[in-house]
Amino acid sequence: MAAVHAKKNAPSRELLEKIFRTAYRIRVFETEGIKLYRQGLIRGYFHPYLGQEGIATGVCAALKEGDYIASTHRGHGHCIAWGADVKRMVAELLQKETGYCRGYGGSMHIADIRAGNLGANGIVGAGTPLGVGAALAAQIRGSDAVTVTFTTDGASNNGTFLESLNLAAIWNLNFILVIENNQYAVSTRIEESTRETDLYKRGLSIGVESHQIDGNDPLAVYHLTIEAADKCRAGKGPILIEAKTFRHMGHHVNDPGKYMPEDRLAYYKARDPIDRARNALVEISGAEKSEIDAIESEIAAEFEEAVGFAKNSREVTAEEFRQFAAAY
Amino acid sequence: MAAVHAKKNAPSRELLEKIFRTAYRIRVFETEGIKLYRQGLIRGYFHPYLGQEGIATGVCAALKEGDYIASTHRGHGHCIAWGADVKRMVAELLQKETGYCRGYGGSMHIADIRAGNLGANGIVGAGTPLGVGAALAAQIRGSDAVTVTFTTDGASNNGTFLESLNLAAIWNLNFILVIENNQYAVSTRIEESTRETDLYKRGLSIGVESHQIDGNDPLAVYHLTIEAADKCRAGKGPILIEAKTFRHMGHHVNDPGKYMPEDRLAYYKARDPIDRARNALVEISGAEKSEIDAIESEIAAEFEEAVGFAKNSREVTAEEFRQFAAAY
Amino acid sequence: MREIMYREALREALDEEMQRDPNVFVIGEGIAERGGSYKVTEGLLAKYGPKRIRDTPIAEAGMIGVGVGAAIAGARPIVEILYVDFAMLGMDMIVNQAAKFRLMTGGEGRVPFVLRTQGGAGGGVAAQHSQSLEALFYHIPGLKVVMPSVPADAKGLLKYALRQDDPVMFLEHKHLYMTKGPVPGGEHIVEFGKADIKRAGKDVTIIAWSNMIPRSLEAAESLAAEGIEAEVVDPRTLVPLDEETILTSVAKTHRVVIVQEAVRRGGVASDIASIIQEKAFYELDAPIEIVAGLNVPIPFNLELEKASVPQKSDIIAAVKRSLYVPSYAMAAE
Amino acid sequence: MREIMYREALREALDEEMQRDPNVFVIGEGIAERGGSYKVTEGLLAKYGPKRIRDTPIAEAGMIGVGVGAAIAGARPIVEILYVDFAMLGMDMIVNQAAKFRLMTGGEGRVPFVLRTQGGAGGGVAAQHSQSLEALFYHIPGLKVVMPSVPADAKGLLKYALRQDDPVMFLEHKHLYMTKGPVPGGEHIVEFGKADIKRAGKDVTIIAWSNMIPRSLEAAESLAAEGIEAEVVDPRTLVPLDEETILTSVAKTHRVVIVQEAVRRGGVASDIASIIQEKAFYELDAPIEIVAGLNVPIPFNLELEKASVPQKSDIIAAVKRSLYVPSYAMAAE
Ligand SMILES: Cc1ncc(C[n+]2csc(CCOP(=O)(O)OP(=O)(O)O)c2C)c(N)n1
Ligand SMILES: Cc1ncc(C[n+]2csc(CCOP(=O)(O)OP(=O)(O)O)c2C)c(N)n1
Ligand SMILES: [Mg+2]
Ligand SMILES: [Mg+2]
Repeated sequence: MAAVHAKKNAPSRELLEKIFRTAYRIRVFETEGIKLYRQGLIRGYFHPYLGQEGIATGVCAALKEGDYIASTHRGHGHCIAWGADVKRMVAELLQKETGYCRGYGGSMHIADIRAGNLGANGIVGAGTPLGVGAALAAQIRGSDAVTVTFTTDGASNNGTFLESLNLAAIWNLNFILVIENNQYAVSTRIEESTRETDLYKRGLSIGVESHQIDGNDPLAVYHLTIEAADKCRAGKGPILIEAKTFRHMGHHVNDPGKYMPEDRLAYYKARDPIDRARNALVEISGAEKSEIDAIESEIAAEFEEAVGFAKNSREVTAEEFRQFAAAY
Repeated sequence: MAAVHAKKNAPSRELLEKIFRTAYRIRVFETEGIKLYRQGLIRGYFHPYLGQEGIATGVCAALKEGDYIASTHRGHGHCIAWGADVKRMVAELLQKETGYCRGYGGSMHIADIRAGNLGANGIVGAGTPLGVGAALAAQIRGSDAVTVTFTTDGASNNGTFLESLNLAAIWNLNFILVIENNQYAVSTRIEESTRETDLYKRGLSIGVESHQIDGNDPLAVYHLTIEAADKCRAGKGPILIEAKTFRHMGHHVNDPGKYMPEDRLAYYKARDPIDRARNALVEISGAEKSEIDAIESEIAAEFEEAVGFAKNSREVTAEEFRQFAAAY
Repeated sequence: MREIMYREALREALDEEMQRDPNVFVIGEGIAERGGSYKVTEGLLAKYGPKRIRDTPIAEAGMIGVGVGAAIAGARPIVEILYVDFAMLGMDMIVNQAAKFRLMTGGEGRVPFVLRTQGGAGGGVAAQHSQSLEALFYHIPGLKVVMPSVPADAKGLLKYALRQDDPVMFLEHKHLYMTKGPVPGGEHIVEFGKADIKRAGKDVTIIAWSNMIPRSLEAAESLAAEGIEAEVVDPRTLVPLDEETILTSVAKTHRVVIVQEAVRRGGVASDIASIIQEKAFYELDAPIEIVAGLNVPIPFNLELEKASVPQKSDIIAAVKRSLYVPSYAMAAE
Repeated sequence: MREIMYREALREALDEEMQRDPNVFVIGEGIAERGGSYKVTEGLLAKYGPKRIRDTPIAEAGMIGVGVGAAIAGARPIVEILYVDFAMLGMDMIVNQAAKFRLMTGGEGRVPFVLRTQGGAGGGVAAQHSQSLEALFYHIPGLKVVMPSVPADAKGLLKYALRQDDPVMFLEHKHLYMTKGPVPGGEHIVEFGKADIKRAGKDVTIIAWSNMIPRSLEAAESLAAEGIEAEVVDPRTLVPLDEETILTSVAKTHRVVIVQEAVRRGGVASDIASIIQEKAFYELDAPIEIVAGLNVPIPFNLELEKASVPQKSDIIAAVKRSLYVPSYAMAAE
């Protein structure tokens, strides 16, 4: 999670590789995870981050150790970008004791508390007040830590959006709200949910510096987040970033997503964040195809290993769980 | 409540007198009501509308029979402007069976359901979804009725504001949200609650036509509401009106309001809505002082009569109440 | 009699009532084109149009509040909340507005509002999508609380709900939507406050609702094989509660097991137990047994999820404890 | 021992804990300069500054959520909600976030969060400002529920709350703030889960909490004049509940009256009754009596408000019914 600072026009190889690795790791996790789901190894809800990887990747690369993130119901990408151990993530999805939440949480609650990832959330919009709270805690203990809450277009019509961003504003908190505007809430188009689809304007209306950006461009997201975090640490927070993006498939694994127009999908697939991260690495730093291949194989192998780890892990027993429950 | 339409620059005597009468009736109700409170005849909360009369007066004069209003915790003024019987209002505050709510509601829940006043509300912000709901009901039954919710600067930072105004917008409802921005929430200055004190901008940010107006000018409020209601009935709703105003005293009867700066108070008292309504009647329609005096005496007498009525009314008995409760 | 699914029965009720009364309309997330997550509203958009079947943004407080406002203004809204867990976002509108409006207006204002939602554990949807929260609504005077267990009740109770004037929390169960059962053709209405004896028996009274009815009936079958005849009473509506039917059954069996999926602490089962011990103290030959969920949020892991809510074996054990079947009696306490 | 007011005792607890732990801070409406509606936080702004004592806009969901988030991130927030009724606006944050976070994170995440608020009827503040809603929180696993009745408990329990790691619903009563009582000087801490016998007696066990403690003690005095010695047990914390002390008292008196201000249906009293009948079935010589609020929202009219919540005479009557004092026994049921 250590931020790799870089001038806007001369990103380092290190940064570009880090960004590509993260984005690709998310892509593999989701693609392979869906296979595990289809095999019946994963139950419950699974909301893939496919197509949106540029946002978590760019944002998290810009943050520092000690910072916090809070996530959404579509939280695997944020967790990975934050540096989580893929082994423990797969174990969580496979409801194993070695998972981040001992198998009590699952996909919708995946978290990495010790590292400052406050977790995914099954309640749309709930991550915003929680993130503002983390930012408040940091301010109270005199830390310059920044908190990012990833939120969604859907959550922007929910009361928590207004209430918590307004609190962050009046308290000048080191808080960045990243709206992942993928333009759908399940099958509902954003145009059906609000007249003003430029969501960043809501930040402006309560005096919060607000930006709109192409969420499929991880490098641009990175640079904007660096700026935003710097401003926060200089006492000029909070900041709102609306990152436009699109899902590559339906809302969850079992949603065929038939309602998503093919031309829009094609448009966004032509701007695939993984391709852009890869291209940046190749074009700006001159990475060789063989190097790219090596990275990709390495990440694929890492996932395979994680599956093995998870499969070999045990589940918490009912008896152990009853003991845990006794504290309630 | 029948709207008296009038050209902007030539308001009729009828309209001007109606506006003055309403504003003055509210002023008397609150001033005399506070005395009853101090005599111990009224218990619980009593939030006077003193200083804000221009808003309810102007808005309600612009509405029609069949329209709806929903009010705030500071709801006497709206109730009177909507045409309520002062007798039954005083009876309600005196917890009598002849009150609008049989003495079950009191000041914070005073309502006149049959006439379309959905009532005051003890929960700041709650009137907004309720009003939007009434507008939705009207739309569903094909009526062109308009609903106005009176809300407050304090409520603008609450989630219900965003959620319900947004619903009204996507459904193009005949809904007008009137923010009575008196710049305080109890002792908290608006500047402490939000960075952007121009509250109408929040409407703009979600695509709602929004206006700011001097709430102490009842005639201006009237004209703007006429326009807004016409637009709604033409399918161009909802509309937001931020009416700036100031209380003439503390938050409730027992709040000395020491925190209100004297110069601000003087500024607003110099723009007293009652004076402006009276002046308009005198200056535009040439009403005589004797006519004004007659109106004022009439309204004072009406209040006296209402007090007599209320005092002579009985309370619901515990036994009757238990019977009522049996349905629960 | 024809057999249809629980969700079809609900759809029939909506369809018939929308046909009958133009004031009935439905709002919710993904209920129009998509037909709702559990397909209850499927086909209604085509039939009744976007005015009366409309999608909402993700704004539970707003949509519940708007529903309450519409009801106050004389419409008959049904607000569908995807999971009962999300109703927590609209609790102010439920508790402080819908439930209290009638009283606050001196009886003048009424709120013919129906909130349809579903609860219960199953399928690994974890802590925020698995709760059984009926006790929260049960405690708020002014709300009716309905929990149908079979398609016929689902239909008849929903139709009744849409014809009366107080706010109704209509709580379905995610596991019941695809279950089938007989539903009479033609007009079929089930009044509130009438318990249904889902199985007659003489040895013990099992009181259960919603998804605990099928589970209790399975337990009763197994017990019958051992010669124990359980009477299974389904209140169907928790508010109003049919105390009479319950007390009559207790007077016959003298032993009571109450089964709820919700957590043990502060659940509706406790309240029913408190009523029985008060009104039928001398009828009881054994402590009232409560079989309920563990006092803990529901975990994701499927085995642990199962361990968190009552299973058939738990019901059987409780019945045997209440009958002092040796070896079970030991386990009591 | 020195006598101080309930609100002073709370203020001392806040002051001492803020002094001790820089992570403790308070947010709420009008709590800073104005010192809070009940003056509990008066003087703290001057002492601890605007960083740790801060006013909020009217945004209950937001402020509760922000408090929960701060707690997760290691601070020790106290969120003051003016009326427990308004906590309904933040129910999602209480029920779905604060209470579940520990489980959802496999036990890793903790939420040292305290929500201070007040409930209860009195003074004609009507339906939306008079509720007793402890049963709602009681039913949600993961929350602790604290209801102090006297200044010493208020202080000691609040200090304890600020030193443990689970979310606490700290429910005060609007009528108690100005009541006085002895509070030990120096460090005074009251652990959760320890009931206090506020009056010893042998004939009947009265279980009550919060404002029903003074009322029950008055009733007990009157009963003593008639030769009936009531034992008044104050659980102080409803979660965790000290079952042992309750069952010990029941084993001594064999008669139980539970008094709650909240409405009868689905209240905590029902749950305590269900526990007693389960665990002390053979000890009971009479049905457990529950004295509780009417099942109706609280009306504005002062006489009707009074009729809606338990009065001293109701408690006395229930005790006499449970003792089969002739003429009262008739009234039973
Ligand atoms: C408060 C709440 N309401 C409804 C849901 C059900 N739900 C889960 S995801 C979702 C759509 C979310 O859309 P959006 O917020 O835009 O996020 P996206 O799925 O597009 O990432 C809905 C309605 C929920 N989880 N929480
Ligand atoms: C949800 C909610 N929170 C807090 C309160 C307590 N309260 C009553 S009035 C008030 C201040 C309201 O200020 P504003 O909304 O600006 O209205 P005004 O009193 O200025 O008319 C507060 C905090 C309440 N009634 N409801
Ligand atoms: Mg979306
Ligand atoms: Mg104000």
